[in-house]
Amino acid sequence: MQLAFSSISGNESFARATVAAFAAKLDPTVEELEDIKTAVSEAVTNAIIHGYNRQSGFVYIEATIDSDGIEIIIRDEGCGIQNVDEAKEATYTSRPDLERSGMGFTIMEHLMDEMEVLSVLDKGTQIKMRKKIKKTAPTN
Amino acid sequence: MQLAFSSISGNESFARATVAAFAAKLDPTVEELEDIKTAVSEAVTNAIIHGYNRQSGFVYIEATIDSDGIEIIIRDEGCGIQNVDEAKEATYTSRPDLERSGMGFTIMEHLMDEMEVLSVLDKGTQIKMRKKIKKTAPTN
Amino acid sequence: MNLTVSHKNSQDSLIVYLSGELDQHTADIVRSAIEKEWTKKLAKHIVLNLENLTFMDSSGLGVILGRYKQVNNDGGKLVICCINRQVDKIVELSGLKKIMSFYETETDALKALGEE
Amino acid sequence: MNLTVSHKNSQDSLIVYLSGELDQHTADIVRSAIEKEWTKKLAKHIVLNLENLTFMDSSGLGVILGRYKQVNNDGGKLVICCINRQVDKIVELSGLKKIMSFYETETDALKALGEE
Ligand SMILES: Nc1ncnc2c1ncn2[C@@H]1O[C@H](COP(=O)(O)OP(=O)(O)O)[C@@H](O)[C@H]1O
Ligand SMILES: Nc1ncnc2c1ncn2[C@@H]1O[C@H](COP(=O)(O)OP(=O)(O)O)[C@@H](O)[C@H]1O
Repeated sequence: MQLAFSSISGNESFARATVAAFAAKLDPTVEELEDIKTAVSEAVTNAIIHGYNRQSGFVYIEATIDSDGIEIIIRDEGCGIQNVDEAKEATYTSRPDLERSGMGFTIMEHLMDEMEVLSVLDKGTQIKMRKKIKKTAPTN
Repeated sequence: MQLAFSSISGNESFARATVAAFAAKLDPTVEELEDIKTAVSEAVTNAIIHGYNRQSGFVYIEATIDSDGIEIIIRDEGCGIQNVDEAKEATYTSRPDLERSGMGFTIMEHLMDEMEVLSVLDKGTQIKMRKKIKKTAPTN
Repeated sequence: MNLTVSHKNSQDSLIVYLSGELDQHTADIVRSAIEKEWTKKLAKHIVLNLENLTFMDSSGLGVILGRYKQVNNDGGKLVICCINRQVDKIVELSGLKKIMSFYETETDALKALGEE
Repeated sequence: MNLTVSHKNSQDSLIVYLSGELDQHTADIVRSAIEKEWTKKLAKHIVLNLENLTFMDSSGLGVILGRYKQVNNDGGKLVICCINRQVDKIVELSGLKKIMSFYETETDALKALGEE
């Protein structure tokens, strides 16, 4: 599934609810679903406040279910990240003025099984994450 | 917001949950939200089983919030409808073999404030619906 | 799955409980679960208890009408009880209320079928 | 709104109850609600009761850390009680548990602040 929505504050909850509703088809545990919601919330928040610096733009989400879990791509066409390695460091934030904790990337990495950041200055940022979902017996 | 997803059975619930999560920003009543979910479910089901006749394809949803409510466009690139007036008649169904009730359009028309069907044979079908949501006092 | 079906037998009636969301995707589950029980010929009537059905669209109307016809053809009755607001709106709007009998409680439904 | 804030005073402490989902969008509500009460100088400490907080992401960590610093600067303590699993995972993972004190119940939290 593909989703596009405006980079306005308030859409974080919509985005995580949507991906959760999609992931629900895999019959994940409540905890797996919470992990996915949290990781999506982090990436979407970053796109809105860092990528677009609260200016107007679009956030794009692509999610695909395959045999061993879900792949989620969250993309913005915002300012991009100068130094991805620095950005990924725990507690690094470029916006302490907004009381950001700098823990977004750390949380995404821990809650998901894979995370990949692709960013080009002035072009935008793409976060690709995967989470394995253990297959339960078919419910019929 | 814009949403695209595969025309597979099981995505009806995902689609209605997504539109409901988006509409929730308008702070609708539970009943208004149920009406929206039901109407979306009808249109998406039709796209999957009639439009694509259960073959693979994509269903597209566009939803916009404006000052007096929500507009929802649900579109498929399937077989199209030969006779829209006949299709809209209560209890008309082209698939009695699937135990369809023929009530889909009637339900959409009643639950929403406006409904418009645009269909071209072999090109696809688009349903545009509007629902007014009464503004409640800001909750802050 | 978004929907679960369970059932119990009470004298002449098969009571079927639907819980969750009934749409095109889950309609098949309801159809096959009811047919499986019905072909055992243990019951004359069916009571559909929809107390825990949180959502239903017109695909649900279709599968209910299908069972209704079958039970009627076999000389029995199918009645419904305990519907919530969203389901009530759909059955009202579709005219199903003019065709079938709806009851507030399971006891009322069974009584109407001549039990106890 | 996805989040509501309420509070009550107990001796030296302001107890703040968050209910719903705490993210970037709702963090502002928490910030201004707590600041409004805190500037009244009726309390020395803050207890954050998160029993009904169903979701929190790193934006929530930010707003909590911000209040924690402020209360510390003013010579008081900010402690947290009644967190559920999702919130527990985030505070654990972020190292917040090493900085701040967490209690299972509101009574335990108040006791640790020297009340009763
Ligand atoms: N989508 C993005 N666009 C531009 N910059 C970003 C984006 N995502 C993250 N960043 C940068 O990476 C930093 C670290 O991100 P993160 O770990 O989520 O912490 P926080 O959001 O609390 O600052 C941000 O402060 C920002 O500078
Ligand atoms: N998206 C669509 N593509 C093609 N045909 C459609 C579509 N939606 C509706 N139809 C036609 O209109 C008829 C009536 O639709 P509806 O009132 O929803 O009843 P039902 O779905 O129960 O048949 C359908 O049986 C079908 O022939």
